[in-house]
Amino acid sequence: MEYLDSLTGFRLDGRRPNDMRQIRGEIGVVAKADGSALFEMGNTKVIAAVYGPREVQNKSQQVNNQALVRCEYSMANFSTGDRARRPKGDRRSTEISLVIRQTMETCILTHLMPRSQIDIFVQVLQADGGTRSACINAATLALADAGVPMCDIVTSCSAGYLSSTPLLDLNYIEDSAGGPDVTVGILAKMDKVTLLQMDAKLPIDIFENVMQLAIEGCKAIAQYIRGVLLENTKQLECCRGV
Amino acid sequence: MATNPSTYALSQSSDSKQRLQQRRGLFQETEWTRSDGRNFHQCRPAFLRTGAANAASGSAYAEFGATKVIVSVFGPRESKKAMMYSGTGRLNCNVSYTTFSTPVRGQGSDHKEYSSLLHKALEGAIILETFPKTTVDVFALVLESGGGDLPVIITCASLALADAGIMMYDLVASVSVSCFGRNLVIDPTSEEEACQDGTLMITCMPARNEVTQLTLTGEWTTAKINEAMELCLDACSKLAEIMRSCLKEAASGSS
Amino acid sequence: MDGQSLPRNPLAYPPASPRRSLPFSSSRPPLHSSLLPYPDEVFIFLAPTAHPLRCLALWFPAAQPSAAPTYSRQRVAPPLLPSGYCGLVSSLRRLGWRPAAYCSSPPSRLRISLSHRRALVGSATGKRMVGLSEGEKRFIRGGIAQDLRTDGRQRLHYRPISVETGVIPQANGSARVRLGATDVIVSIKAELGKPHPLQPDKGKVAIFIDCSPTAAPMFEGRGGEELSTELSFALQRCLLGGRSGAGAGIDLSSLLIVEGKVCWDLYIDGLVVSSDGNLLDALAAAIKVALSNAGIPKVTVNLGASPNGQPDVDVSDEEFLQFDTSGVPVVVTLTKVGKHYIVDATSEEESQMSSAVSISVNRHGHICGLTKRGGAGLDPSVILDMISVAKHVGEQLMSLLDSEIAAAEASAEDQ
Amino acid sequence: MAAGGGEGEDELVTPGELLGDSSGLIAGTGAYVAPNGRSIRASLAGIRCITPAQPDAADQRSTVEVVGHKAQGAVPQPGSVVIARVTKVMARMASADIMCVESKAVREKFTGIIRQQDVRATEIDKVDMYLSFHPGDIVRALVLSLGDARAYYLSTAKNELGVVSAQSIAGATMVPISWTEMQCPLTGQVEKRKVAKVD
Repeated sequence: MEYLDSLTGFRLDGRRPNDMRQIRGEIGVVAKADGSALFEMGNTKVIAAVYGPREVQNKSQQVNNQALVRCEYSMANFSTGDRARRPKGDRRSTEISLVIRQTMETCILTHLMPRSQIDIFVQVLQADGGTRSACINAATLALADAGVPMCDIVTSCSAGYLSSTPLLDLNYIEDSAGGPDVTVGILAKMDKVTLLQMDAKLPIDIFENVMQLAIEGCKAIAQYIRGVLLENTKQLECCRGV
Repeated sequence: MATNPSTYALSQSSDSKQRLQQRRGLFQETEWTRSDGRNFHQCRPAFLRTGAANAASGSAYAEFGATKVIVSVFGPRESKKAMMYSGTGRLNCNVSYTTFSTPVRGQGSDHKEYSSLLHKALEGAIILETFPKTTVDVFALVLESGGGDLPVIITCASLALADAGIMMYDLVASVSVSCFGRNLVIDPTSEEEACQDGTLMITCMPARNEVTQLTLTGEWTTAKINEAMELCLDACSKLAEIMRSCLKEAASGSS
Repeated sequence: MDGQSLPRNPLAYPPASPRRSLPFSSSRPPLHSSLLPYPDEVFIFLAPTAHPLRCLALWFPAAQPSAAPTYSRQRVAPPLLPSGYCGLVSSLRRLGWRPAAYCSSPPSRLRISLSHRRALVGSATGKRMVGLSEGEKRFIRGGIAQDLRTDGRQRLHYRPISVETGVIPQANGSARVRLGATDVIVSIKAELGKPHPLQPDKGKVAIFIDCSPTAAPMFEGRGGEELSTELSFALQRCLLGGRSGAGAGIDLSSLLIVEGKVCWDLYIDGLVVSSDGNLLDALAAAIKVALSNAGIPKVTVNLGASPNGQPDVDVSDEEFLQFDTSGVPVVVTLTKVGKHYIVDATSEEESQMSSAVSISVNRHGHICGLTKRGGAGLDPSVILDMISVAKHVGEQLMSLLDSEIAAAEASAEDQ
Repeated sequence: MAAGGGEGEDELVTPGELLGDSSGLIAGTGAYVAPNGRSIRASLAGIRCITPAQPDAADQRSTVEVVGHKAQGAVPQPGSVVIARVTKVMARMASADIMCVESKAVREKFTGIIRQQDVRATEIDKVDMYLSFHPGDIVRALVLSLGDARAYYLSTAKNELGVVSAQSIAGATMVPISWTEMQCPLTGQVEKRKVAKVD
């Protein structure tokens, strides 16, 4: 299976190695949620909703000097190619919920809202590779929409290494090709890496520039997300006639 | 008053599958007698008894033809820890089938929605304000599934609640009717239910003439719905007579 | 499409007004006129944006009752304010309260006009319904009794409905339906399967509904399980007809490939993305639109290969045969609040329901399914009355959906 | 519709049966007024008995009651006096299992808590819970309110409320000697309790 056309240098879906898929963000898709957002990266479509800060449900988990961040990742039955009944608590979604929670926890100023709870619910409508990154971007947008104080916006992107060239933002086919898959989550302005995951093996120097490529991707997404938030705030202001 | 059941249920063994196809053709003509000899508008003989399980606050046993159900009521007792505070009482229903209740062993698990249907049928009839913050548990167990299981469960559960001394606006009686082409067949057996074109089930409070639950599948015209509802409501009032006499006999018997 | 069918009003805050409603519920005083015994003069003030209380209505005995009731909504300088109240009004002004309306000797049943109240109420209900106060409950019941619900609709009037098809490219057919704030997605996938032994001449249809936690925090983990199974069974009862397949909305025999051996298994998956009441109708409409958008691949069977075993079937992925959805019914849920019943209830109105009847009506006006949920008993005559109303409303909804489907198909062609 | 049957005293009724008209009768326990406001119907299965109104009572209508042969399990109501066994004593409250409600035993235990401020009527802030109750004591208490999701709120702030019987360390049933002390008959050892005045 040839992932990179040796003559033209294009990938299977016509992108160049360091091209990102078409990304689109939309704010306020769920009326009843405090904050909600839809994020699309190519065919991967994810909806995130934020409820909180609100009263802690079971007092045993209550933290008395900061907010408790909880996250649940769930995939729709129709999200992948083959239709499979997805039980709620399977291992993969628990692991991804944990990853998203840890990533978002670093950027939320939890000490401002002690003894409260913030729920982040992420629903994958369509999975075409890079669902983890799309979820984190959607969660960031939803938290901003919910007015939760954050030190910086977190963006995430994935990159891989196939037929000896680093590829940015893998889709499902490239992801399941068995090659390495590096997922990076960074705080855009503070330039700190909050999430770094890689499976399969890579020599250090190749890993270096694959990660660098992913960080470039995250920066581009951060710029796009800032644009969306700015646009949304402008819209709010003109509605309020200030 | 309580006649013992005389009908037998056609077992569903594999060789009877051809007979089932052949019988389905038979149902389409207008005049045919039902497998247990009843005419279209005749219910199965009802046998009702309260006080079937003495461990429960109240219990009842019902036998409608081949369908045998036992319901025991516990409570009002403390709600489970996880429950939120609720100003009025709470009803918790659970319907389960024994593994040997259905002809093909283990088919009982595909009636998972009966518990929530039973809950919806009874919640309109119980005065929940009389036991605030506590819960009444209704556990129904189907010993043998001979068709029309849900109506029998609801009727038997309402008898068990009355036996437990829970305050109720009225008893709850429930009857279902199946439709084959033009004609309506009341209180169907499982064999008739397997090839019915549609079904209508009514749960009502007979003395107050109020319908607490109504479910209907298949294609009906309004006129046919009206006719079926009349049929079921008057069957419910007859059934209520049997329930009241059973309760009175139990009360006079024990006091 | 904001679906704002009400006249734009200069004063009106948009529904998405102050972003963060404060943690404690922003209860607003009930403006239900039946509480005002003798309102001579009413001044309505809008709160400064951050104030928890959204609006304040001050009643005054009018200095001298003017004959004709004047009702002005522009910036109001209270002309003939009784002397005692000037101080109060000016101090309110300093605190940032802005006068929004003035009505002298209003009619006994003061019902502030909708577009204006939307300004007061629109932003006041806040996003999260943290339990309705007693006043709000009476406000809702009173509104329904007067055929004037909190968001301006009549009793038998639907919220603005928006339909998109083909939202899930990987599925055979999909649709997204937004009914006010309720938002559901349905996808249809067809896979090869073996017919049921008892019904060898029919395909199989399975309906699964899933409540996503994004709709409400209580759907987290297994919380949404009970509601999902209830919705699935109600939809199965309305769409699949009797056990013998008569009256089924979906023609099962068209799913057959080889009798007894191979047929199409149709998986209908629904997902509730955002819930603001009336989920069953939204899901049923989404299923109908998704079916119209569904394409079942053409199939060529060569029986010769293995007479007894599985005949091998090759599925062509170019030509698709469209699904005939004329027989698919629509579901109309009538919710009874007080003495009247309404269509398309929001979640606040559903919290006030005493009983609800969901009726599925098909194109020929026949009833294909009926479920009475909710506790309180209903007189049989009321149920028959509801059925006739549902048939009438069902036709309107059916025509609305057909036009939406046609529009979606037209836009799909020219893409 | 099942009519109420004859006028006789010990006449058996079942839930839903019409008992009479609200113009002539008041609904007592076991009966309720139907939403249309006129007819009174039974809500229990049992014997209907009509008690004429007292001559001086304002409302001259007699009350109809249904006495159930198997009464509904007792449920703690605000204002009912209950007997409970103390299970745990903490600094600010004691938790107890309610065993019977107004002389009727409950089938399964209900949980109640006695808060520090409800132990006695005088100097409520200087109450020492450990000197008022011990796990295992039998307490007569008044149900203050339905409390929260987990427990009812009980109070022993009256003379006839408090510890009814307690076991001493030596194991004998102690004898109350004052409203704050009980003595063990075997060892003569005095223990502090909030004692109920039982006549």
